[in-house]
Amino acid sequence: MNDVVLTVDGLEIVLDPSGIGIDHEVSLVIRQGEVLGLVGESASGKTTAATALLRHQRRGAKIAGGRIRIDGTDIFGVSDAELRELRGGLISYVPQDASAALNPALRIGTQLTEILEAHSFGSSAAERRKRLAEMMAEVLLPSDRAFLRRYPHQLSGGQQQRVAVAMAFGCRPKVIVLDEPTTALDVTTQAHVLDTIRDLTKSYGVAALYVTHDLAVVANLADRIAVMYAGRVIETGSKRDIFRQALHPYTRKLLAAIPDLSGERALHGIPGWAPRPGQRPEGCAFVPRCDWAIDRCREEFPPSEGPSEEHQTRCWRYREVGAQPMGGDARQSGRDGTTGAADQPVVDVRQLSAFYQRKECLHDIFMALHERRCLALVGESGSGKTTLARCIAGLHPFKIEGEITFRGHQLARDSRGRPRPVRQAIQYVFQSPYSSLNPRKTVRQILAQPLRIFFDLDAGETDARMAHALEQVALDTSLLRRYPDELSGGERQRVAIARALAAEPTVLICDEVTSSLDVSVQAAIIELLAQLQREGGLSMLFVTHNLALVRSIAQEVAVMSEGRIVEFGLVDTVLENPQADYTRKLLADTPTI
Amino acid sequence: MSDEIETRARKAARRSLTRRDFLKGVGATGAGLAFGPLLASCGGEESTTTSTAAQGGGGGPKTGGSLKVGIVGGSAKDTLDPHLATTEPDIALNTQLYDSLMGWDQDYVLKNRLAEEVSANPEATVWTVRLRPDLSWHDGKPVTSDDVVYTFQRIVDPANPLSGAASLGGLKPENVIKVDERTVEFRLDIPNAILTEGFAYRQNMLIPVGFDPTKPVGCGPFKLGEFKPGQQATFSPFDGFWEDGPYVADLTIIEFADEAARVNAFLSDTVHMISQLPRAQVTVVEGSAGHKVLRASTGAWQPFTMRIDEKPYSDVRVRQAFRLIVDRQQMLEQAYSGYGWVANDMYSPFDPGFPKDLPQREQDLEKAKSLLKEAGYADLTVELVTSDAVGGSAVSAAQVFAEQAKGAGVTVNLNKVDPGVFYGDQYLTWPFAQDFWYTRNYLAQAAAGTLPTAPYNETHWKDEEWQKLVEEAYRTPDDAKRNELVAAAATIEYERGGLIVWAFNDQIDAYNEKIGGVKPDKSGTPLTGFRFHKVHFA
Amino acid sequence: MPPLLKLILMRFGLGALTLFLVSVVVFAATQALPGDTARAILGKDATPQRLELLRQQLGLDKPVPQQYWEWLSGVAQGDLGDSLVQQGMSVTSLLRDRVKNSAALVLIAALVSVPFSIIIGALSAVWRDSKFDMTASVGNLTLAALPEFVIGIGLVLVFATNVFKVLPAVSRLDPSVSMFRQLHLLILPALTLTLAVAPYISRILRASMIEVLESEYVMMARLKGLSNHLVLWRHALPNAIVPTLQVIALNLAWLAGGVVVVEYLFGFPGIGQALVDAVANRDLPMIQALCLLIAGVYVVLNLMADLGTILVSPRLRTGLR
Amino acid sequence: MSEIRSVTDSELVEPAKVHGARRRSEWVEILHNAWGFNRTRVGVGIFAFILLLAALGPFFAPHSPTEFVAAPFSGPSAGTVLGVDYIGHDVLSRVLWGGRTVLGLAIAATIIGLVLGVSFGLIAGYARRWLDETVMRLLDVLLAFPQIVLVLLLISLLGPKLWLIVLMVGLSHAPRIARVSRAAALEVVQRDFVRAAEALGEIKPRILFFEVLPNITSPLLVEFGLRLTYSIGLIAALSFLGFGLQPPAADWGLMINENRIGITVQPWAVVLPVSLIAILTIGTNLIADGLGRALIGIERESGGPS
Repeated sequence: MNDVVLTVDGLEIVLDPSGIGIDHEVSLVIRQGEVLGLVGESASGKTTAATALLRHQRRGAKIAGGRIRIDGTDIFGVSDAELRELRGGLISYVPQDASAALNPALRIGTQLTEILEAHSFGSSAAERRKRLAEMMAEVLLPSDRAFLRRYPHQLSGGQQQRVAVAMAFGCRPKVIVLDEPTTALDVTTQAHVLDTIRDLTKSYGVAALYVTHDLAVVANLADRIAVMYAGRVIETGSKRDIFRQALHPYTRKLLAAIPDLSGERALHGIPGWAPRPGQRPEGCAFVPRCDWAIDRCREEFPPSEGPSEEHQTRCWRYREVGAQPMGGDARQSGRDGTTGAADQPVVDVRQLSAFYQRKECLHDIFMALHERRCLALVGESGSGKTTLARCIAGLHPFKIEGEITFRGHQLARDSRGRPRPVRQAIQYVFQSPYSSLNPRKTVRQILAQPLRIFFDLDAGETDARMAHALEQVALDTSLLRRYPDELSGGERQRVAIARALAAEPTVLICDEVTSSLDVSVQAAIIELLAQLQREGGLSMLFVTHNLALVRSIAQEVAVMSEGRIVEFGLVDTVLENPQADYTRKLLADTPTI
Repeated sequence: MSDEIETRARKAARRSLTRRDFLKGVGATGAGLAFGPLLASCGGEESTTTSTAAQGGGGGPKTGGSLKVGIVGGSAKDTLDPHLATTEPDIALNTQLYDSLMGWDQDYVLKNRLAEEVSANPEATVWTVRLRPDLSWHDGKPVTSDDVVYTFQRIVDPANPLSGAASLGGLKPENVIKVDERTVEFRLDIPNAILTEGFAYRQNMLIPVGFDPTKPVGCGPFKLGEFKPGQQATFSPFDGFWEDGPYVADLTIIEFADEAARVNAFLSDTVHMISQLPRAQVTVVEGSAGHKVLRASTGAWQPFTMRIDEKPYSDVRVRQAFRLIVDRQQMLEQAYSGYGWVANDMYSPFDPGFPKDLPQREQDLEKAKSLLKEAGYADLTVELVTSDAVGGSAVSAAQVFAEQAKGAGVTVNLNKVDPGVFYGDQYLTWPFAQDFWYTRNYLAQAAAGTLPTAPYNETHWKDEEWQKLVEEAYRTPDDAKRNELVAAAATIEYERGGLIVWAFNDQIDAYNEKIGGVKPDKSGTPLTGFRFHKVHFA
Repeated sequence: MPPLLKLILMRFGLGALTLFLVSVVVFAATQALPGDTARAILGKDATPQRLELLRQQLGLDKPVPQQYWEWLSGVAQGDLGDSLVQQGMSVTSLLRDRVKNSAALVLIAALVSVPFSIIIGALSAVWRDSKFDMTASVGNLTLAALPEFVIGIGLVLVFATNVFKVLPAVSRLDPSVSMFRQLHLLILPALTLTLAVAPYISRILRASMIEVLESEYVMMARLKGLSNHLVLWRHALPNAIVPTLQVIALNLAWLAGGVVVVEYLFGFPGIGQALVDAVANRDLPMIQALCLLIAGVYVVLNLMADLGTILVSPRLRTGLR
Repeated sequence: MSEIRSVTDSELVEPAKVHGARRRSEWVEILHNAWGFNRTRVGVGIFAFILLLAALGPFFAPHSPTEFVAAPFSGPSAGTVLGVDYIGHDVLSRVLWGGRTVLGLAIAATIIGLVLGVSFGLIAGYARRWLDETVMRLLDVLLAFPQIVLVLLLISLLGPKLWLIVLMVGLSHAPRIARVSRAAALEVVQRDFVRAAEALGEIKPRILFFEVLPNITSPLLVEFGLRLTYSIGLIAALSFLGFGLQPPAADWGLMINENRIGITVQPWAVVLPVSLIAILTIGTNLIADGLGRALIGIERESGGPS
């Protein structure tokens, strides 16, 4: 244990004026050269705990108790001046979004140099210049004067993140805190940045805390994993322990919710939602979503126990849970019916080019969506997948060329120009349910809109249809009186889907519908959509950047890059035997468990 | 003497002098201040400040000292051409430089000035004027009948008649005839018994042959020093002046656009006298050691004007009722802060023919109501057009009238319009409005405001019986006879006229105790009628 | 064309367009005035022949676009026509001194209020929720609420008439004396303007500074272990000032309007006073000139703020959006 | 991307209402939260006081506002507690009568400004492109005139009529309100529920009125408070300049104008209306500030994922 660099002991963080707890009894240990993955869904308190390692809290939160030692120094016990020495020197931080964390008014050279200056790293300006060149080399960025004179906005997202990484490693710290540093990046860029981080931590023997919501990322990077739920660390263990023999029901469910590129595991959502600070029940906060819960769980939070000192969990029934085998049913539901011969296409896109303002952004697209099929449209951000989906939905505000037909009828560019039956037949579900539901309308008003526009119904029938739509998405009619703000993210997306279903569409276009949701919720939505498509006989266009999801839902896949479709075919064929280089690269970069 | 001032003032109002409105803004209470010299205010009760007493000591007045006077307004347009003078600064400046054949003294009595003798034939068609001997201009040349002929021919030049022409009723240039070096004859086509008033008119001051306003040469008490239009002018005494004085060694007239600045300059002894003391400041000045208020009763007035050819005022009973509505004493106290004296629906109180024995009209709401009812206007609502252009106190008076009219069941809606509107196209067409006039004798006033030919007949007054009387009076050189005719005409207006003449306002100025020779001037011209040659240090 | 130059030219173009439209509005508005300019000039003396002659002289018989064009080209040459009220005087000559006076007044107010309010705003943000911040906040809120004439009358009551009598209640400059010898006359009006403007600038600076202080990059700067001094002055303040530039420009432009009431209140011989007089007297050429001048000040200040923003924010300066 | 980032921020969000009981609509929420600030309460207290004074004052006025009770500028005495004004009206009575116009006109002008401004702003924000450009460019031109100058320009054209002044003050607010509502609308228009309504083929007026407008009420609420403050100041300033209400109307702004000359002799006639205008504008500004703070608070709260 002598190589332990960082110990966190009983950390308590609360909201400032109210005193409501965010994090409780957080205890962690990281050794030299080790990467600890801190995993949790939204509102689990992971970022709050991570910044506490630098004795920093955002406004509105404060550290209320516990102890943090870094390399023997109690960081709560040092003066402000000493703390400044520690920050950036002994322990450094890589932010989630480098584009926001780099000062837009300062050149990156200045921002990189100042950390060296602040910690008197190197005894002369020349030495610091040398170190700066090294730092840039470490993150595979050029270190010429012209590059260093750039402002942050003149760099790409990946470059910005590398600058942030370089900065964090600049003074050779002992501990580095990485706060979801790749969440904002495309998979390809993410893969490169992760590689860089991995190399640097290993080569400098830095102890790293890697905060993320993405277990798949951790699987590739971390040595050990700590899982947080509702402000508590509920399981810690080596990567192997966690993936092979998770002891906490939450960890297990979380793993089951991760989409699997190989298609060997079925996808399972976790019902319900994670409680936010202030709404957490007594006892174990996971109880409402847990299949194993017993009365004791509701009354008392269990102590940290486990089969070994390394593998600890906080569950009264961890032995029984651990005794269950991991993993589950193999085949994926979405792939049923893949084999049937394709019917006439419902939507046929021919030689489509689309423009953003005056610039062409989609080139020469041919694509067909067949009856009762789900087509996954995959691509990185900026590949044009959403634009294509919107062209089909009649939502693209700029010029398009070529033709889109629906059951043989040419479609107008603008949905307003399309006849009512067509508007009704093609429904669109938006990426973010936080944006696609009018916060000033109740669920009832939201669902009533398509019914009013497309059908001439009396009040009773309207109510019946609304009830039916909610039932289809597994929601209760009691939600009708609610406003979107009163719903969880998953519920909102279900309402958005219900709105689309209320129009009784033939074609459902789902645009990244799960990307703003937690994995546990994402899995549930995917399950729901797959079921609806299968049982409702819908034709579905499923747009996503996450290749891993494709197996779970689609029968056909189109891969897009830079405004073109680079590969098109049956899911199994494409994923198992990709033809295009781009597809291959995408497959390689997608993190998997 | 002052009808031309009014004409000019109205024009000025119409064009709305910037400065004037500035004052208006500074204090609505400032009443007639806006019009500077023109709008006098007057003391109904006897003037409290007997300024004459202050310097009345034995022996002759002391000479020497620099007199500084603060007056209202002034602009880049200030002129030193006496025949074009319009504003208070114009008149103040020109009064120092020039003089006229005749003039009103401080008790509003017509006196000879440059004229030694003025006489007329019995028909009042030929007037003979003889100049005083030994008069001289500032440049030393003697004042001769040539100058008189030049002056009056310039004023009545038909190609470009100047403001004074109207006061000389029908005089033609070729009829001004030099008789000898000191004597001039004025031959009129139509009789004019009051041509003397024209000689006293301030815009008819004498100028030398070949007059150049940029190098002003006059025969007044002071010679011009430095002149900055809109700011100030300095003067030095003219030794050859015919009357006593000037006593001071030099004179500076400073123009203040701003009321408060003027008062401050006075209270801080930067200037010795100021014109147009705001009524609100009277108590301040009275309470301040060494400073005195100069309050002069005048014959200036701000009537309500009812058009007798417009309903409902075409009914004489309505006009009578409206006159009975007015509680003159209250109006005087509220609108003029008491600085004035109650009037009796007739103008020209200083005219020898003014009927003093007619009963004072008092408020009688019951009678007013019954008159209105008789006339069929029981629930009358009328609009009273008022404006700051008439003077700030006019708006106040209008408010008082509106309030008093409630008692007679008459609703009076005030329509306060901008100066430019009031004296704009609709001037003289307002059915019920206000106006202002300065001290003037009856016939001159009638010629300006009540005769059908008068340029400012606001009430559209037309009455054959009255008109005959007035026209006859014009032709009557005999004073007693003319006074009888005037009295008869005034009585007709008292009974059925369209004017509500409710008060004559005081002129309120202020002066420093250090100076003497200051006397209230009934004409309404501020500061001893601007006769600064009479002022001396105590 | 380099993007930066293009951006700057575009701003200039927009400014010129706005100015042009302003001139159209001013001209159209005054043209729409009911009534007859010629009659307004001649007043009661008007005879049909003289009216006709004057209309010809004034060009009132020409088509409106031509009148506009002639007016505009006159304006471009500094000829704003003659005052209707002070006849024979050109608007330009009447306004010359007044513009100088107002400019001095506004300049003094700006030179005092801008640095003062920036300091107050920055300190309030840094010492957020401290006593200082609370006091400044209440003070700002109060002053921002008060109409400028209320502030002015308050100052007059306190410093000139009823409490202390240390400063003149009226600021009538003597045109024959240099302004520097009459600076005491400018104290109260300038103070009124300062108090009316400062709260806006300091509030916006406080808000923008707080936003910046809560930004990721300031957090990052702290987590890098930089000294407070560096964090505040290198990382925070420059970013906080940028959005404030516009507000400063707006407020300086507002001063040009604020002088209307303040000059009237203090009898200060500037353009504001001139505008009130001109409106009361319907002196059209004067109103046209003043409105154009004040709107021009706004457009120019805005343009300067735009250019300033471009120059101090790298994102705009390097032209990459 | 912002959605993802905000997930972590949401850890810090106060547990307001999310999955709890029925939540009130947002503006009620804002009012409620605003009430939590002392300043709002003081502001509301002041506003209520002035409102009551204006509404009920006339019933308590010892005299009619146009009645003459003493010699001009007489100081306080038994019958006239605060003395009389330049013409002899009772100062107290005029003060009690004089709030109605200030408040009434200011509120009317603000509403007019709001209606005009919101209409322009919504149309510009939703239409975008050339219509947006045109509308905003024209409003920019109006914006180039300081409000008081704009109103004076219009007065010089049409004369100081009361309804006109209200309209003009409203109009002078319009470009500023239009900017605020356009900015708010632009943000809303980009959200997907508007796209969703468009995809369904909803007609434009319904989209503007039912989708966009309800989402910008909160900033408009704050704007209303702010504009009301300025309306009061502007209308009082116009009366003060002599272009507003005309005598014999009892109006605080006019009172200041009329009695300023007597400030040393009878200060009450000036001090009282000035003070009342001052505290009224302070009151409305405090309310606006409280609302603004509440709005920022709410935005931060629900700003979680949106």
